[in-house]
Amino acid sequence: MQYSNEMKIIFPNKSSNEGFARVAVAAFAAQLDLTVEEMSDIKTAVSEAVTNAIVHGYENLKGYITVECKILDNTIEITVNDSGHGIADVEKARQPLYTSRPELERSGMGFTVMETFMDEVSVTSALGVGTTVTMKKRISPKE
Amino acid sequence: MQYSNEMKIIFPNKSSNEGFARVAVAAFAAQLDLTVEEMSDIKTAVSEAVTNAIVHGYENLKGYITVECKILDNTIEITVNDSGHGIADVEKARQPLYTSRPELERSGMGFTVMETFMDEVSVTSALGVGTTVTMKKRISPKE
Amino acid sequence: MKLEKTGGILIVRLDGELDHHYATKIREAVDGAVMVGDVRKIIFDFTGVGFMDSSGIGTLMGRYKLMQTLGGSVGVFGISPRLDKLLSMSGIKKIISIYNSEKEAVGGVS
Amino acid sequence: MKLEKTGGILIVRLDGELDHHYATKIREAVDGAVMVGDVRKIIFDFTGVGFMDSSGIGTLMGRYKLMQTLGGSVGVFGISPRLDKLLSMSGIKKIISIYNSEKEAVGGVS
Ligand SMILES: Nc1ncnc2c1ncn2[C@@H]1O[C@H](COP(=O)(O)OP(=O)(O)O)[C@@H](O)[C@H]1O
Ligand SMILES: Nc1ncnc2c1ncn2[C@@H]1O[C@H](COP(=O)(O)OP(=O)(O)O)[C@@H](O)[C@H]1O
Repeated sequence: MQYSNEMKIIFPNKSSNEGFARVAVAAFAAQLDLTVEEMSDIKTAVSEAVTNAIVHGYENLKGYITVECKILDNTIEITVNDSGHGIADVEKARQPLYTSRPELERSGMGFTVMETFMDEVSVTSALGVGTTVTMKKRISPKE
Repeated sequence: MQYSNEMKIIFPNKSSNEGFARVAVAAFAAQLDLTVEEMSDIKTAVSEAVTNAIVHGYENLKGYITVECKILDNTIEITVNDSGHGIADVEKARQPLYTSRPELERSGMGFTVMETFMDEVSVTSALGVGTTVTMKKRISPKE
Repeated sequence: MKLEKTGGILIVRLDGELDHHYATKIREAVDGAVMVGDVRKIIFDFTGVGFMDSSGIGTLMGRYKLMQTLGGSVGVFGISPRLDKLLSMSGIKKIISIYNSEKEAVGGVS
Repeated sequence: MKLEKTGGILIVRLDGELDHHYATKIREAVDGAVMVGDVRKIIFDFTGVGFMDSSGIGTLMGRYKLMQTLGGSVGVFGISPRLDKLLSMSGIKKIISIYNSEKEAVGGVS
Protein backbone atom coordinates (compact mmCIF):
# COMPACT_ATOMS: atom_id res chain seq x y z
CA MET A 1 0.00 0.00 0.00
CA GLN A 2 1.22 3.47 -0.83
CA TYR A 3 1.64 6.13 1.79
CA SER A 4 -0.01 9.36 0.81
CA ASN A 5 -0.73 12.73 2.32
CA GLU A 6 -1.56 16.17 1.02
CA MET A 7 -2.14 19.76 2.07
CA LYS A 8 -3.05 23.11 0.61
CA ILE A 9 -2.24 26.62 1.81
CA ILE A 10 -3.82 29.84 0.57
CA PHE A 11 -2.58 33.35 1.36
CA PRO A 12 -2.63 36.89 -0.10
CA ASN A 13 0.22 38.24 -2.25
CA LYS A 14 2.25 39.92 0.50
CA SER A 15 6.00 39.45 0.39
CA SER A 16 5.97 38.74 4.13
CA ASN A 17 4.17 35.47 3.28
CA GLU A 18 7.14 34.10 1.31
CA GLY A 19 8.73 32.89 4.53
CA PHE A 20 5.44 31.47 5.78
CA ALA A 21 4.99 29.45 2.56
CA ARG A 22 8.52 28.01 2.80
CA VAL A 23 8.14 26.97 6.43
CA ALA A 24 4.68 25.47 5.89
CA VAL A 25 5.91 23.34 2.98
CA ALA A 26 9.04 22.36 4.92
CA ALA A 27 6.95 21.31 7.94
CA PHE A 28 4.78 19.16 5.68
CA ALA A 29 7.72 17.71 3.73
CA ALA A 30 9.40 16.75 7.01
CA GLN A 31 7.30 13.56 7.16
CA LEU A 32 9.55 12.28 4.38
CA ASP A 33 13.00 11.28 5.54
CA LEU A 34 14.84 14.24 3.98
CA THR A 35 18.49 15.22 4.05
CA VAL A 36 19.28 18.84 4.92
CA GLU A 37 20.16 19.30 1.26
CA GLU A 38 16.85 17.93 -0.02
CA MET A 39 14.94 20.11 2.44
CA SER A 40 16.86 23.20 1.25
CA ASP A 41 16.16 22.27 -2.38
CA ILE A 42 12.42 22.17 -1.70
CA LYS A 43 12.39 25.41 0.31
CA THR A 44 14.35 27.24 -2.37
CA ALA A 45 12.12 26.04 -5.22
CA VAL A 46 8.96 27.01 -3.29
CA SER A 47 10.45 30.41 -2.54
CA GLU A 48 11.12 31.03 -6.24
CA ALA A 49 7.64 30.04 -7.37
CA VAL A 50 5.84 31.97 -4.63
CA THR A 51 8.00 35.06 -5.20
CA ASN A 52 7.19 34.92 -8.91
CA ALA A 53 3.47 34.78 -8.14
CA ILE A 54 3.84 37.87 -5.92
CA VAL A 55 6.25 39.91 -8.07
CA HIS A 56 5.15 38.98 -11.60
CA GLY A 57 1.78 37.26 -11.22
CA TYR A 58 0.01 39.98 -9.29
CA GLU A 59 2.45 42.89 -9.64
CA ASN A 60 0.28 45.72 -8.27
CA LEU A 61 -2.95 43.71 -8.16
CA LYS A 62 -4.31 42.07 -5.05
CA GLY A 63 -4.86 38.34 -5.11
CA TYR A 64 -4.38 34.96 -3.51
CA ILE A 65 -1.70 32.35 -3.98
CA THR A 66 -2.34 28.65 -3.51
CA VAL A 67 0.39 26.15 -2.70
CA GLU A 68 -0.55 22.47 -2.82
CA CYS A 69 1.69 19.62 -1.70
CA LYS A 70 1.14 15.95 -2.33
CA ILE A 71 3.25 13.11 -1.03
CA LEU A 72 2.95 9.73 -2.71
CA ASP A 73 5.45 7.25 -1.32
CA ASN A 74 8.80 8.97 -1.74
CA THR A 75 7.77 11.66 -4.22
CA ILE A 76 6.66 15.14 -3.30
CA GLU A 77 4.70 17.23 -5.78
CA ILE A 78 4.29 20.95 -5.16
CA THR A 79 1.93 23.18 -7.14
CA VAL A 80 2.02 26.98 -6.88
CA ASN A 81 -0.86 28.85 -8.45
CA ASP A 82 -1.77 32.50 -8.96
CA SER A 83 -4.71 34.10 -10.79
CA GLY A 84 -2.62 36.99 -12.03
CA HIS A 85 -1.32 38.33 -15.33
CA GLY A 86 -0.07 35.07 -16.79
CA ILE A 87 3.01 34.56 -18.99
CA ALA A 88 2.91 35.36 -22.71
CA ASP A 89 5.85 33.16 -23.72
CA VAL A 90 6.63 30.41 -21.21
CA GLU A 91 9.63 29.08 -23.14
CA LYS A 92 11.30 32.48 -23.14
CA ALA A 93 10.40 33.03 -19.47
CA ARG A 94 12.17 29.80 -18.50
CA GLN A 95 15.48 30.82 -20.08
CA PRO A 96 18.29 31.49 -17.60
CA LEU A 97 18.82 35.19 -16.90
CA TYR A 98 15.62 36.26 -18.68
CA THR A 99 13.57 38.63 -16.54
CA SER A 100 10.82 41.08 -17.42
CA ARG A 101 11.53 43.09 -14.27
CA PRO A 102 15.23 44.00 -14.11
CA GLU A 103 14.31 47.27 -12.37
CA LEU A 104 13.04 45.19 -9.42
CA GLU A 105 16.44 43.47 -9.35
CA ARG A 106 15.03 40.11 -10.35
CA SER A 107 17.92 38.03 -11.64
CA GLY A 108 16.04 35.95 -14.19
CA MET A 109 17.27 32.81 -12.41
CA GLY A 110 14.02 31.76 -10.72
CA PHE A 111 12.96 29.02 -13.13
CA THR A 112 16.55 27.83 -13.50
CA VAL A 113 16.80 27.43 -9.72
CA MET A 114 13.51 25.47 -9.63
CA GLU A 115 14.77 23.19 -12.44
CA THR A 116 18.12 22.67 -10.71
CA PHE A 117 16.68 21.72 -7.34
CA MET A 118 13.60 19.72 -8.40
CA ASP A 119 13.34 16.70 -10.70
CA GLU A 120 10.50 18.01 -12.85
CA VAL A 121 9.07 21.49 -13.36
CA SER A 122 6.07 22.20 -15.57
CA VAL A 123 4.44 25.57 -16.17
CA THR A 124 0.97 26.27 -17.50
CA SER A 125 -0.06 29.86 -17.95
CA ALA A 126 -2.63 31.95 -19.78
CA LEU A 127 -2.62 35.73 -20.12
CA GLY A 128 -5.16 37.33 -17.84
CA VAL A 129 -5.95 34.00 -16.21
CA GLY A 130 -2.90 33.10 -14.19
CA THR A 131 0.03 30.74 -13.82
CA THR A 132 0.47 27.29 -12.32
CA VAL A 133 3.91 25.84 -11.63
CA THR A 134 4.07 22.14 -10.75
CA MET A 135 7.31 20.71 -9.36
CA LYS A 136 8.19 17.14 -8.43
CA LYS A 137 11.04 15.76 -6.42
CA ARG A 138 11.82 12.11 -5.72
CA ILE A 139 13.37 11.65 -2.31
CA SER A 140 16.18 9.13 -2.25
CA PRO A 141 15.53 6.33 0.23
CA LYS A 142 17.74 6.44 3.33
CA GLU A 143 18.74 3.19 4.98
CA MET B 1 -4.12 52.11 8.77
CA GLN B 2 -4.49 48.64 10.15
CA TYR B 3 -2.04 45.90 9.34
CA SER B 4 -3.78 42.75 8.21
CA ASN B 5 -2.86 39.37 6.85
CA GLU B 6 -4.52 36.01 6.57
CA MET B 7 -3.96 32.41 5.52
CA LYS B 8 -5.79 29.14 5.24
CA ILE B 9 -4.50 25.57 5.37
CA ILE B 10 -6.42 22.45 4.40
CA PHE B 11 -5.31 18.88 5.11
CA PRO B 12 -6.77 15.39 5.61
CA ASN B 13 -7.50 13.99 9.08
CA LYS B 14 -4.22 12.17 9.67
CA SER B 15 -2.68 12.50 13.11
CA SER B 16 0.71 13.12 11.46
CA ASN B 17 -0.72 16.47 10.29
CA GLU B 18 -1.16 17.76 13.85
CA GLY B 19 2.47 18.85 13.91
CA PHE B 20 2.23 20.37 10.44
CA ALA B 21 -0.78 22.47 11.48
CA ARG B 22 1.00 23.77 14.59
CA VAL B 23 4.16 24.74 12.71
CA ALA B 24 2.23 26.39 9.85
CA VAL B 25 0.22 28.53 12.27
CA ALA B 26 3.35 29.35 14.27
CA ALA B 27 5.21 30.41 11.10
CA PHE B 28 2.32 32.68 10.18
CA ALA B 29 1.90 34.07 13.71
CA ALA B 30 5.61 34.90 13.82
CA GLN B 31 4.97 38.15 11.94
CA LEU B 32 3.47 39.41 15.20
CA ASP B 33 6.06 40.26 17.82
CA LEU B 34 5.34 37.28 20.09
CA THR B 35 6.93 36.15 23.33
CA VAL B 36 7.95 32.48 23.56
CA GLU B 37 5.02 32.07 25.95
CA GLU B 38 2.47 33.59 23.55
CA MET B 39 3.78 31.43 20.72
CA SER B 40 3.42 28.30 22.87
CA ASP B 41 -0.11 29.34 23.86
CA ILE B 42 -1.11 29.56 20.20
CA LYS B 43 0.56 26.28 19.22
CA THR B 44 -1.08 24.45 22.11
CA ALA B 45 -4.56 25.80 21.37
CA VAL B 46 -4.24 24.90 17.67
CA SER B 47 -3.05 21.43 18.59
CA GLU B 48 -6.10 20.87 20.80
CA ALA B 49 -8.60 22.01 18.19
CA VAL B 50 -6.99 20.08 15.32
CA THR B 51 -6.68 16.94 17.45
CA ASN B 52 -10.37 17.20 18.33
CA ALA B 53 -11.28 17.45 14.65
CA ILE B 54 -9.23 14.30 13.95
CA VAL B 55 -10.20 12.23 17.00
CA HIS B 56 -13.82 13.29 17.58
CA GLY B 57 -14.89 15.11 14.41
CA TYR B 58 -14.01 12.41 11.91
CA GLU B 59 -13.37 9.42 14.19
CA ASN B 60 -13.19 6.66 11.58
CA LEU B 61 -14.42 8.77 8.66
CA LYS B 62 -12.15 10.40 6.12
CA GLY B 63 -12.30 14.14 5.73
CA TYR B 64 -10.52 17.46 5.56
CA ILE B 65 -9.69 19.97 8.25
CA THR B 66 -9.40 23.69 7.54
CA VAL B 67 -7.40 26.06 9.70
CA GLU B 68 -7.77 29.77 9.00
CA CYS B 69 -5.68 32.51 10.59
CA LYS B 70 -6.34 36.21 10.47
CA ILE B 71 -4.17 38.94 11.86
CA LEU B 72 -5.67 42.38 12.38
CA ASP B 73 -3.24 44.72 14.10
CA ASN B 74 -2.23 42.90 17.26
CA THR B 75 -5.01 40.30 17.36
CA ILE B 76 -4.79 36.83 15.87
CA GLU B 77 -7.96 34.89 15.13
CA ILE B 78 -7.73 31.17 14.41
CA THR B 79 -10.62 29.08 13.10
CA VAL B 80 -10.48 25.27 12.99
CA ASN B 81 -13.22 23.54 11.02
CA ASP B 82 -14.21 19.96 10.35
CA SER B 83 -17.19 18.51 8.46
CA GLY B 84 -17.49 15.58 10.81
CA HIS B 85 -19.96 14.26 13.39
CA GLY B 86 -20.59 17.51 15.24
CA ILE B 87 -21.22 17.95 18.97
CA ALA B 88 -24.66 17.25 20.48
CA ASP B 89 -24.20 19.36 23.62
CA VAL B 90 -21.50 22.02 23.30
CA GLU B 91 -21.89 23.27 26.87
CA LYS B 92 -21.29 19.80 28.29
CA ALA B 93 -18.40 19.22 25.87
CA ARG B 94 -16.63 22.35 27.10
CA GLN B 95 -16.66 21.25 30.75
CA PRO B 96 -13.22 20.42 32.18
CA LEU B 97 -12.50 16.66 32.29
CA TYR B 98 -15.52 15.76 30.14
CA THR B 99 -14.57 13.43 27.31
CA SER B 100 -16.67 11.12 25.17
CA ARG B 101 -13.59 8.99 24.38
CA PRO B 102 -11.86 7.95 27.62
CA GLU B 103 -10.85 4.66 25.96
CA LEU B 104 -8.65 6.71 23.58
CA GLU B 105 -7.05 8.32 26.65
CA ARG B 106 -8.43 11.74 25.91
CA SER B 107 -8.26 13.74 29.12
CA GLY B 108 -11.28 15.95 28.57
CA MET B 109 -9.04 19.00 28.99
CA GLY B 110 -8.90 20.14 25.35
CA PHE B 111 -11.45 22.96 25.50
CA THR B 112 -10.17 24.03 28.92
CA VAL B 113 -6.64 24.33 27.52
CA MET B 114 -7.90 26.42 24.57
CA GLU B 115 -9.80 28.71 26.97
CA THR B 116 -6.78 29.07 29.24
CA PHE B 117 -4.32 29.99 26.49
CA MET B 118 -6.53 32.12 24.23
CA ASP B 119 -8.60 35.21 25.08
CA GLU B 120 -11.82 34.06 23.42
CA VAL B 121 -13.04 30.64 22.29
CA SER B 122 -16.36 30.10 20.52
CA VAL B 123 -17.74 26.82 19.24
CA THR B 124 -20.46 26.29 16.68
CA SER B 125 -21.45 22.74 15.86
CA ALA B 126 -24.28 20.79 14.28
CA LEU B 127 -24.75 17.02 14.36
CA GLY B 128 -23.85 15.46 11.04
CA VAL B 129 -22.58 18.79 9.69
CA GLY B 130 -19.42 19.51 11.60
CA THR B 131 -17.72 21.75 14.11
CA THR B 132 -16.05 25.15 13.94
CA VAL B 133 -13.89 26.45 16.77
CA THR B 134 -12.88 30.13 16.62
CA MET B 135 -10.19 31.39 18.96
CA LYS B 136 -8.81 34.91 19.44
CA LYS B 137 -5.72 36.14 21.16
CA ARG B 138 -4.62 39.73 21.62
CA ILE B 139 -0.86 40.06 21.56
CA SER B 140 0.50 42.48 24.12
CA PRO B 141 2.56 45.23 22.49
CA LYS B 142 6.31 44.97 23.16
CA GLU B 143 8.35 48.13 23.45
CA MET C 1 11.73 7.83 22.80
CA LYS C 2 14.02 5.54 24.75
CA LEU C 3 13.01 2.89 27.27
CA GLU C 4 15.39 1.71 30.01
CA LYS C 5 14.50 -0.96 32.56
CA THR C 6 16.56 -1.32 35.76
CA GLY C 7 15.21 -3.47 38.54
CA GLY C 8 11.47 -2.87 38.65
CA ILE C 9 11.79 0.67 37.30
CA LEU C 10 10.99 1.59 33.69
CA ILE C 11 12.44 4.93 32.64
CA VAL C 12 10.77 6.38 29.54
CA ARG C 13 12.81 9.17 27.96
CA LEU C 14 10.50 11.26 25.81
CA ASP C 15 11.62 13.66 23.12
CA GLY C 16 10.06 16.14 20.70
CA GLU C 17 6.42 17.15 20.74
CA LEU C 18 3.95 15.30 22.93
CA ASP C 19 0.72 15.53 20.95
CA HIS C 20 -1.98 12.95 20.15
CA HIS C 21 0.12 11.48 17.33
CA TYR C 22 3.11 10.82 19.59
CA ALA C 23 0.89 9.83 22.54
CA THR C 24 -0.39 6.82 20.57
CA LYS C 25 3.18 5.62 20.09
CA ILE C 26 4.13 6.17 23.73
CA ARG C 27 1.11 4.19 24.88
CA GLU C 28 2.02 1.22 22.68
CA ALA C 29 5.69 1.19 23.58
CA VAL C 30 5.27 1.67 27.33
CA ASP C 31 2.37 -0.74 27.78
CA GLY C 32 4.33 -3.29 25.74
CA ALA C 33 7.31 -2.98 28.07
CA VAL C 34 5.12 -3.15 31.16
CA MET C 35 3.35 -6.28 29.87
CA VAL C 36 6.70 -8.07 29.56
CA GLY C 37 6.55 -7.92 33.33
CA ASP C 38 8.21 -6.91 36.54
CA VAL C 39 7.64 -3.14 36.31
CA ARG C 40 6.73 -1.57 39.65
CA LYS C 41 7.20 2.01 38.63
CA ILE C 42 7.18 3.99 35.39
CA ILE C 43 9.24 7.17 35.38
CA PHE C 44 8.79 9.60 32.49
CA ASP C 45 11.76 11.82 31.67
CA PHE C 46 10.28 15.01 30.19
CA THR C 47 13.64 16.78 29.78
CA GLY C 48 13.50 16.47 25.98
CA VAL C 49 9.86 17.45 25.54
CA GLY C 50 9.60 20.85 23.84
CA PHE C 51 5.84 20.86 23.40
CA MET C 52 2.89 19.19 25.06
CA ASP C 53 -0.88 19.48 24.75
CA SER C 54 -3.64 17.76 26.74
CA SER C 55 -2.77 14.45 25.05
CA GLY C 56 0.15 14.29 27.49
CA ILE C 57 -2.24 14.47 30.41
CA GLY C 58 -4.26 11.58 28.95
CA THR C 59 -1.09 9.54 28.49
CA LEU C 60 -0.01 10.01 32.11
CA MET C 61 -3.52 9.33 33.34
CA GLY C 62 -3.66 6.13 31.28
CA ARG C 63 -0.34 4.85 32.63
CA TYR C 64 -1.44 5.76 36.17
CA LYS C 65 -4.57 3.63 35.76
CA LEU C 66 -2.54 0.75 34.35
CA MET C 67 -0.02 0.82 37.21
CA GLN C 68 -2.79 1.12 39.76
CA THR C 69 -4.22 -2.19 38.46
CA LEU C 70 -0.78 -3.76 38.71
CA GLY C 71 -0.06 -2.27 42.14
CA GLY C 72 2.65 0.10 40.89
CA SER C 73 3.13 3.83 40.46
CA VAL C 74 4.01 6.57 37.98
CA GLY C 75 6.42 9.47 38.38
CA VAL C 76 7.81 12.23 36.17
CA PHE C 77 10.79 14.56 36.16
CA GLY C 78 12.23 17.24 33.88
CA ILE C 79 8.98 19.25 33.81
CA SER C 80 9.34 22.83 32.50
CA PRO C 81 7.22 25.61 34.07
CA ARG C 82 4.95 25.47 31.03
CA LEU C 83 4.35 21.70 31.32
CA ASP C 84 3.82 22.18 35.04
CA LYS C 85 1.04 24.67 34.24
CA LEU C 86 -0.64 22.13 31.95
CA LEU C 87 -0.38 19.32 34.52
CA SER C 88 -1.71 21.60 37.26
CA MET C 89 -4.85 22.39 35.25
CA SER C 90 -5.95 18.77 35.21
CA GLY C 91 -5.39 17.79 38.81
CA ILE C 92 -3.12 14.94 37.73
CA LYS C 93 -0.39 16.21 40.05
CA LYS C 94 -2.44 14.82 42.93
CA ILE C 95 -2.06 11.23 41.73
CA ILE C 96 1.36 11.02 40.10
CA SER C 97 4.64 12.13 41.64
CA ILE C 98 6.56 15.08 40.21
CA TYR C 99 10.28 14.84 40.98
CA ASN C 100 12.96 17.50 40.67
CA SER C 101 15.57 15.17 39.23
CA GLU C 102 16.15 11.68 37.89
CA LYS C 103 18.01 10.77 41.05
CA GLU C 104 15.08 11.75 43.21
CA ALA C 105 12.66 9.91 40.92
CA VAL C 106 14.66 6.68 40.94
CA GLY C 107 15.37 7.02 44.67
CA GLY C 108 11.62 7.00 45.08
CA VAL C 109 11.26 10.06 47.31
CA SER C 110 7.63 10.97 46.80
CA MET D 1 21.21 43.34 9.20
CA LYS D 2 24.05 45.49 10.49
CA LEU D 3 25.98 48.12 8.52
CA GLU D 4 29.52 49.15 9.49
CA LYS D 5 31.53 51.79 7.64
CA THR D 6 35.30 52.00 8.10
CA GLY D 7 37.30 54.15 5.71
CA GLY D 8 35.75 53.67 2.29
CA ILE D 9 34.53 50.15 3.10
CA LEU D 10 30.90 49.36 3.93
CA ILE D 11 30.46 45.98 5.61
CA VAL D 12 26.88 44.65 5.44
CA ARG D 13 26.26 41.83 7.90
CA LEU D 14 23.22 39.87 6.73
CA ASP D 15 21.19 37.50 8.86
CA GLY D 16 18.26 35.15 8.44
CA GLU D 17 16.67 34.27 5.14
CA LEU D 18 17.63 36.17 2.00
CA ASP D 19 14.43 36.11 -0.04
CA HIS D 20 12.65 38.80 -2.07
CA HIS D 21 11.06 40.26 1.08
CA TYR D 22 14.41 40.75 2.81
CA ALA D 23 16.15 41.76 -0.46
CA THR D 24 13.94 44.86 -0.68
CA LYS D 25 15.10 45.93 2.79
CA ILE D 26 18.77 45.26 2.03
CA ARG D 27 18.57 47.32 -1.16
CA GLU D 28 17.10 50.32 0.69
CA ALA D 29 19.53 50.19 3.61
CA VAL D 30 22.69 49.63 1.57
CA ASP D 31 21.93 52.15 -1.16
CA GLY D 32 21.04 54.68 1.53
CA ALA D 33 24.42 54.19 3.19
CA VAL D 34 26.25 54.38 -0.14
CA MET D 35 24.45 57.60 -1.11
CA VAL D 36 25.69 59.28 2.09
CA GLY D 37 29.01 59.07 0.29
CA ASP D 38 32.58 57.90 0.39
CA VAL D 39 31.99 54.14 -0.11
CA ARG D 40 34.54 52.54 -2.43
CA LYS D 41 33.68 48.96 -1.64
CA ILE D 42 30.67 47.06 -0.30
CA ILE D 43 31.43 43.80 1.49
CA PHE D 44 28.55 41.45 2.30
CA ASP D 45 29.02 39.15 5.27
CA PHE D 46 26.93 36.04 4.52
CA THR D 47 27.95 34.16 7.68
CA GLY D 48 24.48 34.57 9.24
CA VAL D 49 22.47 33.73 6.12
CA GLY D 50 20.69 30.38 6.57
CA PHE D 51 18.66 30.52 3.38
CA MET D 52 18.93 32.27 0.02
CA ASP D 53 17.01 32.12 -3.23
CA SER D 54 17.65 33.90 -6.53
CA SER D 55 16.64 37.21 -4.94
CA GLY D 56 20.11 37.22 -3.37
CA ILE D 57 21.69 37.06 -6.82
CA GLY D 58 19.62 40.05 -7.92
CA THR D 59 20.64 41.97 -4.81
CA LEU D 60 24.35 41.38 -5.43
CA MET D 61 23.96 42.19 -9.13
CA GLY D 62 22.18 45.43 -8.29
CA ARG D 63 24.89 46.56 -5.86
CA TYR D 64 27.56 45.59 -8.42
CA LYS D 65 25.92 47.87 -11.00
CA LEU D 66 25.64 50.70 -8.49
CA MET D 67 29.30 50.47 -7.49
CA GLN D 68 30.36 50.21 -11.10
CA THR D 69 28.70 53.59 -11.74
CA LEU D 70 30.50 55.02 -8.72
CA GLY D 71 33.82 53.44 -9.62
CA GLY D 72 33.81 50.98 -6.70
CA SER D 73 33.49 47.24 -6.16
CA VAL D 74 31.53 44.53 -4.33
CA GLY D 75 32.83 41.53 -2.39
CA VAL D 76 31.32 38.78 -0.25
CA PHE D 77 32.54 36.35 2.39
CA GLY D 78 31.02 33.64 4.62
CA ILE D 79 29.47 31.77 1.68
CA SER D 80 28.29 28.22 2.48
CA PRO D 81 28.67 25.48 -0.16
CA ARG D 82 24.96 25.79 -0.89
CA LEU D 83 25.10 29.56 -1.44
CA ASP D 84 28.19 29.02 -3.57
CA LYS D 85 26.18 26.66 -5.77
CA LEU D 86 23.48 29.32 -6.24
CA LEU D 87 26.00 32.05 -7.05
CA SER D 88 27.80 29.76 -9.50
CA MET D 89 24.61 29.14 -11.45
CA SER D 90 24.23 32.80 -12.36
CA GLY D 91 27.77 33.67 -13.41
CA ILE D 92 27.87 36.46 -10.83
CA LYS D 93 31.11 35.03 -9.40
CA LYS D 94 32.84 36.42 -12.47
CA ILE D 95 32.07 40.01 -11.54
CA ILE D 96 32.11 40.16 -7.75
CA SER D 97 34.88 38.87 -5.49
CA ILE D 98 34.33 35.90 -3.21
CA TYR D 99 36.66 35.97 -0.18
CA ASN D 100 37.43 33.22 2.29
CA SER D 101 37.37 35.49 5.33
CA GLU D 102 36.52 38.97 6.52
CA LYS D 103 40.21 39.75 6.85
CA GLU D 104 40.85 38.82 3.25
CA ALA D 105 37.81 40.80 2.09
CA VAL D 106 38.80 43.95 3.97
CA GLY D 107 42.46 43.52 3.00
CA GLY D 108 41.22 43.68 -0.57
CA VAL D 109 42.96 40.61 -1.94
CA SER D 110 40.84 39.83 -4.97
N1 LIG E 1 3.73 33.65 -11.80
C1 LIG E 1 4.12 34.40 -12.84
N2 LIG E 1 3.24 35.26 -13.43
C2 LIG E 1 3.62 36.02 -14.47
N3 LIG E 1 4.85 36.01 -15.02
C3 LIG E 1 5.78 35.17 -14.48
C4 LIG E 1 5.46 34.34 -13.38
N4 LIG E 1 6.56 33.62 -13.08
C5 LIG E 1 7.51 33.99 -13.95
N5 LIG E 1 7.05 34.93 -14.80
C6 LIG E 1 7.80 35.55 -15.91
O1 LIG E 1 8.94 34.75 -16.17
C7 LIG E 1 10.12 35.52 -16.04
C8 LIG E 1 11.28 34.67 -15.58
O2 LIG E 1 11.03 34.19 -14.28
P1 LIG E 1 12.26 33.74 -13.37
O3 LIG E 1 13.12 32.79 -14.12
O4 LIG E 1 11.69 33.25 -12.09
O5 LIG E 1 13.10 35.06 -13.14
P2 LIG E 1 12.79 36.36 -12.29
O6 LIG E 1 11.69 36.09 -11.32
O7 LIG E 1 14.06 36.66 -11.61
O8 LIG E 1 12.38 37.42 -13.29
C9 LIG E 1 9.75 36.65 -15.12
O9 LIG E 1 10.59 37.78 -15.26
C10 LIG E 1 8.32 36.94 -15.56
O10 LIG E 1 8.29 37.73 -16.72
N1 LIG F 1 -14.39 18.65 16.50
C1 LIG F 1 -15.21 17.90 17.29
N2 LIG F 1 -16.14 17.10 16.75
C2 LIG F 1 -16.94 16.34 17.51
N3 LIG F 1 -16.90 16.33 18.85
C3 LIG F 1 -15.99 17.11 19.47
C4 LIG F 1 -15.10 17.94 18.72
N4 LIG F 1 -14.32 18.61 19.61
C5 LIG F 1 -14.70 18.22 20.82
N5 LIG F 1 -15.72 17.32 20.77
C6 LIG F 1 -16.42 16.69 21.92
O1 LIG F 1 -16.13 17.46 23.08
C7 LIG F 1 -15.53 16.62 24.08
C8 LIG F 1 -14.58 17.42 24.94
O2 LIG F 1 -13.48 17.87 24.16
P1 LIG F 1 -12.11 18.27 24.86
O3 LIG F 1 -12.38 19.20 25.99
O4 LIG F 1 -11.18 18.74 23.81
O5 LIG F 1 -11.58 16.92 25.51
P2 LIG F 1 -11.03 15.58 24.82
O6 LIG F 1 -10.62 15.89 23.42
O7 LIG F 1 -9.87 15.22 25.68
O8 LIG F 1 -12.13 14.58 24.86
C9 LIG F 1 -14.91 15.50 23.30
O9 LIG F 1 -14.70 14.35 24.10
C10 LIG F 1 -15.93 15.28 22.20
O10 LIG F 1 -17.02 14.53 22.65
